Amino acid sequence: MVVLATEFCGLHLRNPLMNASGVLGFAPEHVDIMASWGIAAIVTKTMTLEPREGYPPPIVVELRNGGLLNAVGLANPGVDSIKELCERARALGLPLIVSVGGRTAREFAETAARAEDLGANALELNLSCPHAKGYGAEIGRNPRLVSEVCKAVCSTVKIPVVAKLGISDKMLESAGRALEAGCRGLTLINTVPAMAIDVYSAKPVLSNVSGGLSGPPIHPIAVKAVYDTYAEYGAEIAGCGGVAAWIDAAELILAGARVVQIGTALARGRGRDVVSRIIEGLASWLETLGFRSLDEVIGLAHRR
Amino acid sequence: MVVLATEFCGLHLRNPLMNASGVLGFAPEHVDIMASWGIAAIVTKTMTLEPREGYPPPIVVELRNGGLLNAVGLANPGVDSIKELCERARALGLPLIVSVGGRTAREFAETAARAEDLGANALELNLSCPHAKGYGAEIGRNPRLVSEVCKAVCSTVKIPVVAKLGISDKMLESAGRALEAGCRGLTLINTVPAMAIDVYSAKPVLSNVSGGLSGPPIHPIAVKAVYDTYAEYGAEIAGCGGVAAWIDAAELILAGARVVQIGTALARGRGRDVVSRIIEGLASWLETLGFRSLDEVIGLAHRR
Amino acid sequence: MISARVAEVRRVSSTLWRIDLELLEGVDEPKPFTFAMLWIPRVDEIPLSIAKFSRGLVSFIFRVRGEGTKRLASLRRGDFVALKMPLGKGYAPKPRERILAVAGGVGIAPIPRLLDFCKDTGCDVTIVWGVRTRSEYCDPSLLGLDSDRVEVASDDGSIGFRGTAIDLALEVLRNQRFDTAIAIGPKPMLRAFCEKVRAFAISRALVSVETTVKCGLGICGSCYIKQLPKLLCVDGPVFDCHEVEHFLEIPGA
Amino acid sequence: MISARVAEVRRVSSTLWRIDLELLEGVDEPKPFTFAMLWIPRVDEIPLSIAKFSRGLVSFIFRVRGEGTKRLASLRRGDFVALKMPLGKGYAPKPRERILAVAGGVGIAPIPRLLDFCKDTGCDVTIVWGVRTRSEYCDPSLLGLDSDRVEVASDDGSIGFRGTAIDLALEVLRNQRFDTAIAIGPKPMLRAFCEKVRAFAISRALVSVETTVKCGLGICGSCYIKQLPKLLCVDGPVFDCHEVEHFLEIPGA
Ligand SMILES: Cc1cc2nc3c(=O)[nH]c(=O)nc-3n(C[C@H](O)[C@H](O)[C@H](O)COP(=O)(O)OP(=O)(O)OC[C@H]3O[C@@H](n4cnc5c(N)ncnc54)[C@H](O)[C@@H]3O)c2cc1C
Ligand SMILES: Cc1cc2nc3c(=O)[nH]c(=O)nc-3n(C[C@H](O)[C@H](O)[C@H](O)COP(=O)(O)OP(=O)(O)OC[C@H]3O[C@@H](n4cnc5c(N)ncnc54)[C@H](O)[C@@H]3O)c2cc1C
Ligand SMILES: Cc1cc2nc3c(=O)[nH]c(=O)nc-3n(C[C@H](O)[C@H](O)[C@H](O)COP(=O)(O)O)c2cc1C
Ligand SMILES: Cc1cc2nc3c(=O)[nH]c(=O)nc-3n(C[C@H](O)[C@H](O)[C@H](O)COP(=O)(O)O)c2cc1C
Ligand code: FES
Ligand code: FES
Repeated sequence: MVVLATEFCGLHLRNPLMNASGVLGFAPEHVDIMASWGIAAIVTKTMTLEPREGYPPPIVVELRNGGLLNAVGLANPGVDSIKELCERARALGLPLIVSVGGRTAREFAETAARAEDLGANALELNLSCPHAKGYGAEIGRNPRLVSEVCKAVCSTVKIPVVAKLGISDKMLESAGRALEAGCRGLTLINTVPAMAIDVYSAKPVLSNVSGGLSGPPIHPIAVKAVYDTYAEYGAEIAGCGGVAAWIDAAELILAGARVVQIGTALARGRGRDVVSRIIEGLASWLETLGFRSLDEVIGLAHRR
Repeated sequence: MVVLATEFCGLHLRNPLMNASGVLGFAPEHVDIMASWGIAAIVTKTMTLEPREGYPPPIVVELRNGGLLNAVGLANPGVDSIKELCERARALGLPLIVSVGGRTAREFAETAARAEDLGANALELNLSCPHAKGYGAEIGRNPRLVSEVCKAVCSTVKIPVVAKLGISDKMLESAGRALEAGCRGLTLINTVPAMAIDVYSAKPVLSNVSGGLSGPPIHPIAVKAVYDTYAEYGAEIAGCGGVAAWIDAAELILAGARVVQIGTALARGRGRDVVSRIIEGLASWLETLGFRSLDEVIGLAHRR
Repeated sequence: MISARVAEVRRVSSTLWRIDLELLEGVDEPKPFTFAMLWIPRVDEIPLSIAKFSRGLVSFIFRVRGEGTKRLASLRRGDFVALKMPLGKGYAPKPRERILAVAGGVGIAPIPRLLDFCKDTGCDVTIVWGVRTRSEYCDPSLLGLDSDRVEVASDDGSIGFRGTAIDLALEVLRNQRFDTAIAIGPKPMLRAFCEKVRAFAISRALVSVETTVKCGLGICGSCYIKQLPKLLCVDGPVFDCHEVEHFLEIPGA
Repeated sequence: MISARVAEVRRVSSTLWRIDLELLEGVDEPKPFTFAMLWIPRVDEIPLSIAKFSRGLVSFIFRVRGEGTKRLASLRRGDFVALKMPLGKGYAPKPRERILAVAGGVGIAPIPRLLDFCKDTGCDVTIVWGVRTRSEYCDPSLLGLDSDRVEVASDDGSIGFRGTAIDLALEVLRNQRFDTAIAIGPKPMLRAFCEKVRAFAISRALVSVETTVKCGLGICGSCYIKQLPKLLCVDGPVFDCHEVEHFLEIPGA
């Protein structure tokens, strides 16, 4: 039998799959639903210090190209709500990674400290949300700010910290700064800035006009981001972007991902199916190739 | 009847469709094939001063997500070869836009001058090829270099010059610089950096390891690029990226595109079909909405 | 999203409106009690039960509550909207199933589709519709409902039975046997329904509930049901009474 | 690309190799004379005619020319490759069509698939295969070809008819009637074929040609045919003799 259990930034995981932040993840009921999917760890919706309303609908639309476009606006009940989530996850024996958002290094650090106090097992810093002004992408594509935020957080908390970045001209440099600043790993990538217009009403569809593209369309973009970053730093990477089947996960793992996050593919109630098929697929893939554990193939595409 | 004829940077076009650079476009035989598709103007493969071999195969692969991944490496027979292309296009009554590539402002200007001499009707400066080192994206994401190249070219030739940009943190700024420097319009967008790994051999598929993603996956990214750029500059834009059906073209036009380029969708011999369906689709769409010409809907999504 | 063109918007009672949309693309046949997210361009996107459906035409029945439904009522023939549909599991009765459907106010919305479905598949529906007063009522045919199948109650007795929809439903339950009873309407009504229906020998007591539906795609999490590992937009909006016990206790409509 | 695993690589004559691949995914049934782009990871991607095809198994017959084919010959059972296939229009004879197929050297590659196709659809094929000398020849069964259907010629007469494939083909043409004659082999052979076949009453004279195939997807333009508005990878590799008149004049193999 093939071993799919792995470790990511000090967390012991029974398989390499977790949800991507923003799929449910802010209510205890969500934790129950997500646990039933069979993922090895739960990532919360990005939490800010104070609750945020987010944008009015439409916030998510399906596109003709098989992708999803979203601008949720970081709606979340505030970091204090993670208390209940942590309790529920602990009861289920699942590590809980709290995604943390903020506008300044200070806000990040404060929120992170709160999350640690309330029981988070690890933190993922959302430095890459492409549509919530001031949160996210403005930080991620500025290596200096990335460094600042990561330093502030990593010097405040003891639990492992992962920096989540999106694609940008400075992605590689930002990744380096995050690691230097003390982050244990990276999550790559977030959604890609995009937009949809309804051709009959001639209006942008999202209430926020533009948003972030996710799902299969961005998978090859994520593969490159993971590959390039692994080549440069050999870091622990959570690969994310367009994973819907085992082969998508396998590609990210070969590129250098140690674990894989799934977002869009979990929509419409397909979570359990998608996760179990990916796990089965990865196991039989490793068997076909003659490997005994997932760890043996992480970053294998870099070998000459 | 609905009027689909339009003007782009001074070129009179019988419909708003052209091929995207890199689909055929370097041999007179290609001009014949492309003319038979029904497009209104022909864009050549990016031409450099000297011929270039390009990368060895695999240079183009189809992806599971419906997109195409390519790293052709700007293979081209050199700018002098456009003489024959111009003659063939002229005989067919089709404007020929020569895509120009280079590493320095001087190389661009020299190649551009040659192209003008040999009969090009307009030029498209490829400032955005994501995989040919030194050519393309390194320039496009550096507004200062964009300015330099565009000034050098625009002060050398009299025919209209269009700057082709890809997505980058600096896309908007680069677009502004190109227009300031004298470019009559913009082509948005080029392919998006991406990669594919074969999960059985555990090797990158393209000989160049990574390449550019095109086709339906990037369409919503192109829509945003066109929308943002049109909002900022109201420029003449050739929208490009993932257009496969009339509705894709319509979205780009509503976002602000005056003409639409088609790349990936023309592959596998589907050119004639794809082009005629898009033309029919656009005409009946305008009728449904009660417009009489395409010009009336350019950028309509910006209206409150 | 599926594009659609407004064919007609019509006020059918003091509180109810009906909008008919011509679909510009094909969609899957919606089961009863499934719903749509209806996008009114640059205004809002709101969940509405699918009231009628036939080749290329879909209708909704709604009450004007806030900005979204107000703007919906002011759309004109030829205006464009777009839909995500059908959403949710809904509730598809089995052939020969005997169903009591109890609707309060605008809760009548999904009932025409239920009746049409049962006509096609051979289940049997008795409908109880409660309104507060006569003006809120309209001839069921205006809703696309076969009128002789509807028993009406009004709180003030200005039309039909005097009393709530639940009062009338209990009357009906005393006299007739059903396999399933399903209720849709304001929360207090659903609470009363779940409580009182227990006294009867019915296989399934169901309610169609409302939560905040922000995406309709099972991803944003806004539509979760208190203390239940289910999402309304994926698994609902119809649940067993016992599943939504905690949810129905939350105050509000 | 379709992933595939090497089942067997075998040298079948002094110049010819055969490789059998087990496909890991389903593909469309290839018509005769269609081809594949075969990717040898991190080495090359090369066009090869589809020689045999049956549920889950595809075979190629090739000559070692340069680095790509050399590495292909050195693959081992269990190695992974990937394919774009089937590519091109190929040539699918009609039922009852009487075909003369003339192959020079490795031009024999697509012939087993042609024969299999005709067995299924009821066309009739006569095969002429020319080799330079006996060592280049192999028993057609090693190629998956029914041996009694193959007439062999060798330049030096060391096996079969003494003379070129064209010489033998002309002999056959004098004695038998055909609807179609198709040739595949080096350019000089194809030139001779197109020239000489004109003397016979044949509806169609076809040749399968080679160009540089860089993408196989009809987008890069490398495979265009001189003075013909067609692409080999989309419309070919089989063309009417008169279509490739200018192409065949270009010097080279
Ligand atoms: C699955 C489902 C099906 C529905 N089907 C129908 C239908 O067929 N016909 C119909 O008229 N309505 C239906 N609704 C309710 C409908 O979605 C709301 O009336 C509508 O969203 C209100 O939008 P608005 O912009 O007009 O009002 P808003 O400005 O959003 O709200 C106006 C007032 O109504 C209250 N309100 C809004 N939505 C709800 C809700 N879901 N539950 C309780 N109170 C609410 C608000 O709190 C506020 O007080 C359904 C809801 C769901 C979840
Ligand atoms: C549609 C098509 C079907 C083909 N089918 C087969 C087949 O079934 N079996 C087979 O053995 N070969 C076939 N070929 C030719 C085959 O593709 C080449 O032999 C192969 O690409 C050589 O690769 P290489 O790396 O070994 O040689 P390279 O290093 O690429 O070349 C070695 C030598 O061969 C010459 N050469 C390479 N390719 C060609 C060509 N296409 N035409 C003329 N000269 C060439 C080169 O110029 C060089 O001199 C086919 C080609 C095409 C276009
Ligand atoms: C509806 C939605 C909401 C999201 N919210 C967040 C979020 O709050 N924080 C975050 O870091 N990423 C968020 N993302 C991005 C995802 O975590 C993920 O990076 C992205 O969707 C790519 O993965 P996928 O293609 O598997 O969906 C969200 C994505 C979607 C689709
Ligand atoms: C095989 C291929 C080759 C390309 N070559 C060029 C090129 O030479 N110059 C250029 O500016 N763009 C080139 N492109 C990019 C296209 O012109 C276009 O910007 C991109 O493919 C997006 O459009 P599409 O999605 O319609 O293909 C190439 C694209 C492909 C797929
Ligand atoms: S409304 Fe978003 S998950 Fe149900
Ligand atoms: S090989 Fe690229 S177009 Fe035919």
